[in-house]
Amino acid sequence: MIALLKRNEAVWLFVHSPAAIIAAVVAIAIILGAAFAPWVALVDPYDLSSFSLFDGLLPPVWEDGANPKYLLGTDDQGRDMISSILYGARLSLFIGLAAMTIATVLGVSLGLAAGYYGGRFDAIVMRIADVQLALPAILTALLIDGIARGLLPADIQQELRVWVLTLAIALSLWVNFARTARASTLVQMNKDYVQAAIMMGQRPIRIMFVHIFPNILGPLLVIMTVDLASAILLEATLSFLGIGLPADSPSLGTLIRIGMQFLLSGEWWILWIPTLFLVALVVSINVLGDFLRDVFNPRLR
Amino acid sequence: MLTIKDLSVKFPSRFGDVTAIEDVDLKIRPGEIHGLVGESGAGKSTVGAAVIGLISTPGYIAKGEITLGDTDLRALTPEQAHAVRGDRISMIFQDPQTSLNPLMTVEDQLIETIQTHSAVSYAEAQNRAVDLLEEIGIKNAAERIKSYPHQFSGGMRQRVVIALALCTDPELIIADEPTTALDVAVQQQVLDLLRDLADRRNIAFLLITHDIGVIAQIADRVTVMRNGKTLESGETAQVLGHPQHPYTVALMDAVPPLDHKIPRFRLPVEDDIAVQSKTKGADAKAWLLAGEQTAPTGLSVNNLTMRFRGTRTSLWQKPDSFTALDDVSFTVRPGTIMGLVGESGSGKSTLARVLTGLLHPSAGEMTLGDANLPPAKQRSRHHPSRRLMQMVFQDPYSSLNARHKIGAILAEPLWLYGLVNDAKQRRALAMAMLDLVGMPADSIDKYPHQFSGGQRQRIAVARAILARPKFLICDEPTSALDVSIQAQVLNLLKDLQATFGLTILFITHNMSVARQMADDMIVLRNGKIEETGPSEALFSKPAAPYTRTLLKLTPKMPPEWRTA
Amino acid sequence: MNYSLKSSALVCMTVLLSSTALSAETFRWASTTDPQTMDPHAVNSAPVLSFMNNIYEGLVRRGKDMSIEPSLATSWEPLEGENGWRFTLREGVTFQDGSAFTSEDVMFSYQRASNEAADVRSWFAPVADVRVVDDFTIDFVTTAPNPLFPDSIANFMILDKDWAEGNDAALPARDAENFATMNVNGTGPFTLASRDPGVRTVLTPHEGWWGEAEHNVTEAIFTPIGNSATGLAALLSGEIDFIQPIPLQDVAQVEERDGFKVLEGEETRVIMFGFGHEHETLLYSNDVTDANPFTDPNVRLAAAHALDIASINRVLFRGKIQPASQLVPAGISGYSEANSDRPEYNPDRARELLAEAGYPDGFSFGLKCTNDRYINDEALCRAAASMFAAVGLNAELSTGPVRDYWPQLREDDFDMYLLGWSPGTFDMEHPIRFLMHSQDDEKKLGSWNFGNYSNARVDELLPMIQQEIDPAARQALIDEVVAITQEEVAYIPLYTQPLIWAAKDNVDLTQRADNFFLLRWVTVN
Amino acid sequence: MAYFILKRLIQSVFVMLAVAFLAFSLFRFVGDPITQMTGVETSVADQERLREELGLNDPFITQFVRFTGDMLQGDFGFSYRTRQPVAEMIADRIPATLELGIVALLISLIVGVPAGVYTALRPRGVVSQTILMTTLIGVSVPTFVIGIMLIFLFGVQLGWLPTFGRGGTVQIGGWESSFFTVDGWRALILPAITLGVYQLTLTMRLVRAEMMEVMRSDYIRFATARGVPMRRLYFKHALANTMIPVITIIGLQFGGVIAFSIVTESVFQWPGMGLLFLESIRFVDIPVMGVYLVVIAFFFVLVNLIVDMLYVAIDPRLRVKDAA
Repeated sequence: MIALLKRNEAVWLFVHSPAAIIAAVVAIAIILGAAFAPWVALVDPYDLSSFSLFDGLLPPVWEDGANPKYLLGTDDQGRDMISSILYGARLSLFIGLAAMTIATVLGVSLGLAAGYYGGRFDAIVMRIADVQLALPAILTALLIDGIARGLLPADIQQELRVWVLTLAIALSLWVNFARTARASTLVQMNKDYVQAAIMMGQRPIRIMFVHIFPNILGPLLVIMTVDLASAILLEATLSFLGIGLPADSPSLGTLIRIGMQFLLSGEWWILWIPTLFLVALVVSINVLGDFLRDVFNPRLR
Repeated sequence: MLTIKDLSVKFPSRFGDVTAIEDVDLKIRPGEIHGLVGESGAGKSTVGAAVIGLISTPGYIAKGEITLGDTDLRALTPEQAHAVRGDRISMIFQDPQTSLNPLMTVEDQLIETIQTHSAVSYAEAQNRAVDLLEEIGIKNAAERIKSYPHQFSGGMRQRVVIALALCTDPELIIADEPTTALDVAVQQQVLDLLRDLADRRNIAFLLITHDIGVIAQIADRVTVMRNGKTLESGETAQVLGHPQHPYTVALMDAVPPLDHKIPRFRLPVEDDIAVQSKTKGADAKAWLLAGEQTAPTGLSVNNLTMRFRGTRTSLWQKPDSFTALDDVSFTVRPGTIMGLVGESGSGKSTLARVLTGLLHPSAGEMTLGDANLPPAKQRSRHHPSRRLMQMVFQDPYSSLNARHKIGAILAEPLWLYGLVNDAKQRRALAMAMLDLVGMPADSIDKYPHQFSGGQRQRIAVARAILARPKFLICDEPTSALDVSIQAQVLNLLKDLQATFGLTILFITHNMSVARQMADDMIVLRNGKIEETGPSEALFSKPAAPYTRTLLKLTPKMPPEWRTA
Repeated sequence: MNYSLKSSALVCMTVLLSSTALSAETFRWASTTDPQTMDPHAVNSAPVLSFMNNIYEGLVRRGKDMSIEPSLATSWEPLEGENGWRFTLREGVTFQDGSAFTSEDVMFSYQRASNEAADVRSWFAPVADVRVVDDFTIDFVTTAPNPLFPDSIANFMILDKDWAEGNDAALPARDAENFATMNVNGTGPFTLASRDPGVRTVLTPHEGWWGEAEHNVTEAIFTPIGNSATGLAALLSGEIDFIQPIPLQDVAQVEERDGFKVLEGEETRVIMFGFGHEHETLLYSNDVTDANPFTDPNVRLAAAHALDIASINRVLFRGKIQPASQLVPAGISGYSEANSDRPEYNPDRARELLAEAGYPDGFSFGLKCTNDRYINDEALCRAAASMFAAVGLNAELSTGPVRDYWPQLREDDFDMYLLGWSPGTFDMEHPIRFLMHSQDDEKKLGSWNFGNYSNARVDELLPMIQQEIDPAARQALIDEVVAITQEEVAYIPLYTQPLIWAAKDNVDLTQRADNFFLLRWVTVN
Repeated sequence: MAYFILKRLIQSVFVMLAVAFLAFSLFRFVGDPITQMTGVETSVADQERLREELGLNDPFITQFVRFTGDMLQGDFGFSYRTRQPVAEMIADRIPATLELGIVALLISLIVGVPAGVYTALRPRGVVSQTILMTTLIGVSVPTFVIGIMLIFLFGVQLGWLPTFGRGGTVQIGGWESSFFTVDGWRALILPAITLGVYQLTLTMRLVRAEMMEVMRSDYIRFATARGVPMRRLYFKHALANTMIPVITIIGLQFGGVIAFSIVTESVFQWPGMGLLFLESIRFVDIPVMGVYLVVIAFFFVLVNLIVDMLYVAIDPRLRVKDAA
């Protein structure tokens, strides 16, 4: 009975939280759309021959002068807004997920090890974390961007642009994971099951990843969702500052940056539709994060 | 004065309302200490919360009456109820460490409470606060009152808590496990204080506790609860001395006596693990016995010292060091149980951690059987002692990895020590072992949180035994358990020790438990051995003054109550 | 196709002064960049030179229509018997600190501006010697006949010798600031009242200015606003009176609102694509790795035919650009009327040409572009890439900020690239010297000819053009260069970039084709 | 106590040096300053000479040692772009950024803390849910979009507030402040809100979570059982305990606020360090970029030192060590 209760706790909570359901539906719709963009989208923004400047600046269907082929209109290049957004979300989600994954792996490994070994290793990791914290996200991204420019040969820079940006975002997020993982590990270190494992002579790697890690997963999952949202926003901000992605591989952030030029010009859809989309995506991820937080910390309900 | 009639409290949940307490009746007279006793989950704390109106959300009183004097407590508005709190009813919580606001001085907290309930000037409130602290036995109160809670020791802090509960001169104080977190010596002082307050000030106490010894010592009347219902109520001597309800009888049977040793606890039939089928358990037993047919292994410790370096607080001053173990030497005879008793901070747990290699001693030697037992830093992960010495921890909630299935937990020693290399065999053996410790075989695919504390402790014991150890360290294995569960686990340990010829170091703060388990005894205080020797001799003729004090302070029941 | 010259295209857009009663007015304006320094010799960049023209003056200056007119020199004539020019200086001119202007100041300023520490020294490369004749006469001797020399020094500004030397600013600041970085003493119509770099610069009229004030500004406050949306908001909310430039997609919005007007003109900057003429192979191709198709003029012509300037104009530039046939816009001196046709948009012809050249399926190549240098540069390149793709020219587009761009071009790291060129001397000779002559480090020729387009005849023609005094003969020489480079498609000139300024209705000002904004032509009504 | 502070100081110095090293080594790759420093017509030879003069051809280590050494002697070098001393340029801009950051932080505290308390005490109320949802949307909209929207709403359409810059400022002993003029305050409102929105949400959610945690603690239950008035219970007992973790996070975030002001400053043309930094990136003004990073790190370190001391002020447990 208790088992059943516990196991279905998350499901039950989910079914009874309209916000979480709506958020999940929105997030899944966007993720699916993004994942299947090549099959769903009308044009491929990467294929320059699939669209034409002739179709540029067409408004959404409900406005005068629209072409019904383009439901949400086209941008200044003649690209279908829906297609751009789907591909943009694809790229944004990719960067967000990849950055979050890198940050998680890096941060959790360092945090776990710092909490487990303590002492000097812990001190070194925490000082590195301090240095990272002293270099806020935007600056980290600028630095990584700069170093990539300097070190990589120009011909592969363009291709690696996405990865450089991903790495930059990941580096500005890992501290969060490291600090949380460390704090949680320190709590777990005092638990007898860890002491028992140490006493039995198990390998430290096994203790860290097989024993401790599953027990600190809860708070980490919450951070992962929150950081996925901030990674997507950070990418948008960096693109706004002109250190994000180039216009020919448009993420949602790049689309918004381009759209900013049309803020006053009357072609409102070029700015506001991607913005709305980004906000919907980030809000739903954040709502899901909130939901997870509630699941893992029932006392806050 | 306080009358509870037909009280039911329910907690709504998605499966409908869960009844926490049902049809509870209770009466307390002024100056009476009324014990409310029961094991965890009995609903005793909910009764206290209902009286003071602090049932945690979303619980609610479904029916019943609560009257204090002429006041119907249920009829009060929230504001009126809040005014009654502190003024007429007050409360003492279990843990003095957490029940005081760490950021406010004791004075501030006292004065704020006094001024809330009576229109007195600040200076007057201050005087009253100082007087009160002196009354409850805090010396130099005028000065100490300026301190923050963390500047008091545990016992003193609980006195401050009592002072806070007392400062508005309430008619009724609800004391929820007021001594559970305290050492015996302090417990005794606090109990004396409560008795004194009841007698002198004519304050009624609702004393909620799981400790029958405490009830026996100071309660005038007692009510026994189980599963949200009151089973029995009456004069303490009547209820405990001549229990009528079978549950009360069983409960009394499970209380370990201090004055003599009993071979086994008598348990109600359905609870006794000895009755379980041992068909599969026999496999496990056979496998364990088939292990090493060597003689039991003893342990000796010579001049063991453990010093902790304090945290550095000044550039020029060397940090103070703290000596947790001071030149400790003793020998555990092969195949016997050595009892190790002491209050908190005596160094018992440090000793266990040094022996198991979790802490590196500052000095001293250890020998397991014939071989030297290397200290932590020199003990490799593959040292034989890793397997030969196993440990059962105090808290069954933290000693099992919550994210691992029971099967994985039990299989771990088997593959780690290379005892069984086939995964299927490991699983079969784990199931057999579960049977041996009295657990159903389907437990193997469950997670620890699906079991009660007692069941988990059995799993923890099973894990330790599966390593085929020769030496077992039990660090307060029952202190987190209810008394009836404690009896089961102690029985189990005794059985296993007898069957497998284990040598056990049994660490406890409870003299009665120690008496039931130990062949030999060590009394530890501030890291030093006060007294050591055969158990019976030590309990009957304690040589050290400290041992005598401990024995004196341990709450005990009049011998004539014993039904056994 | 032949584009007729718009009457207002290059000739300034002047809004006539409506009143002569000039009342006291504070004038606030904004632009995207702050002048880096107040030293007119330290940095050769448009924001600095434009701004400093309000404070300092040269021997000659440009009028509203870009024509050269007397300033500190009242007249100039070629030297007799040797190459060079004699300038007769204006008498009675005083600097803003009250000291008098003489030929010594010109001599000093020449030495200062031609020093190694000065960024403007290239202006004086043709100068062999400078001689003070008397207090108000000075000779500039050039190494060769140089008919355009007076035009080329319109931005050469004169400092007061005593002031500069007295304040340890005898040379322009190089790696550290000096007095002239933050302080001024010119002869111009305005002087510096206060300066907070990057934030606010306040100018007030120079009471002792020799000229007659055409403005009614009593205080002018300049604020750099980098973000164009913010700048526009500042104008529309009335916090500034004038902004230069505004994004062209916002023109309609500003025009629609009461109380605001847009000033549109054409800049002299021509936007073009260049090629890696001397690369043996393409650097960024997936399919053609053993050759460089762009060495074939027909392939370059195919690229030119692939571009639909009319669509680019309509969608990206809202009809505000003028298609370009050559590297200077019509109206600039030396513009080749005889060669004013540009390759028309003809994708079929482009495919044919490619097939003839041996690339029936086209090929891929790398296209480099800036994204923060020219108006809509990134969008232009994306559109162009899309148009190229339609004929089989698959451009791997790479865009970046200008700070990385020039080094990449200098390292020959491109197959095709975007470039904008504004002739500093307002003469066709300028782009021939910098963009069409073969690279020649010693003679400092072809220094921005990144793809090293090289034609012996063009190289031969350049010195002839530089030295030819007769306008008709000179034009004939230039026409020949333009014809050759059009024939060989050395570059694909695209269009002339528009100049779009916006102001409140009550402000009258002059938009000069070099994008310089001069306070002395501002009236606030 | 003194030892604790000293230890933190040593750690801080380490952090600063590390940041300086990173700043310096990485910014070398941002681009070539020379092409930005010189005009179109400057010859390659002249550019090369300038490069040599600036020491850009020296080995990396030489350059770093010179950079750090000069900085330790208080010599922060000269800007490549304006030729002004970097120390002076940055110092001139610090007040603008700090005032913006502080006001943003204050907004986030003044609104965020009460909102957090409210939503913690009435977790199921309609108002609480609305606040939570609104702020969630608030953090999901990119800062630059919020900024531009505010400008066009309040600056252009309504015309209530200025759209850019700092408005009227007053010089007070070398510190240029907008706090003393109405104009200055008007100019501060929009950028501070833009910068504060994210912080506000963070603060609110943190206060809420901590407050709910604290409200469940024994000492709050005990205080309730003693009948301590509710208002006092919430604000004296619960809030004070809530603030301890909240202060840490705010301290850690303040550095982020200062850095994130880059975006806000660029949108509002706010003449702070961030704007200077952006301009410097565009011109590859390496000395300014390097010093900016070090200054940011300095603020981070400083704020965290202050947080440590605040801890000691708030929490008596850290003040003396005479517990039994």
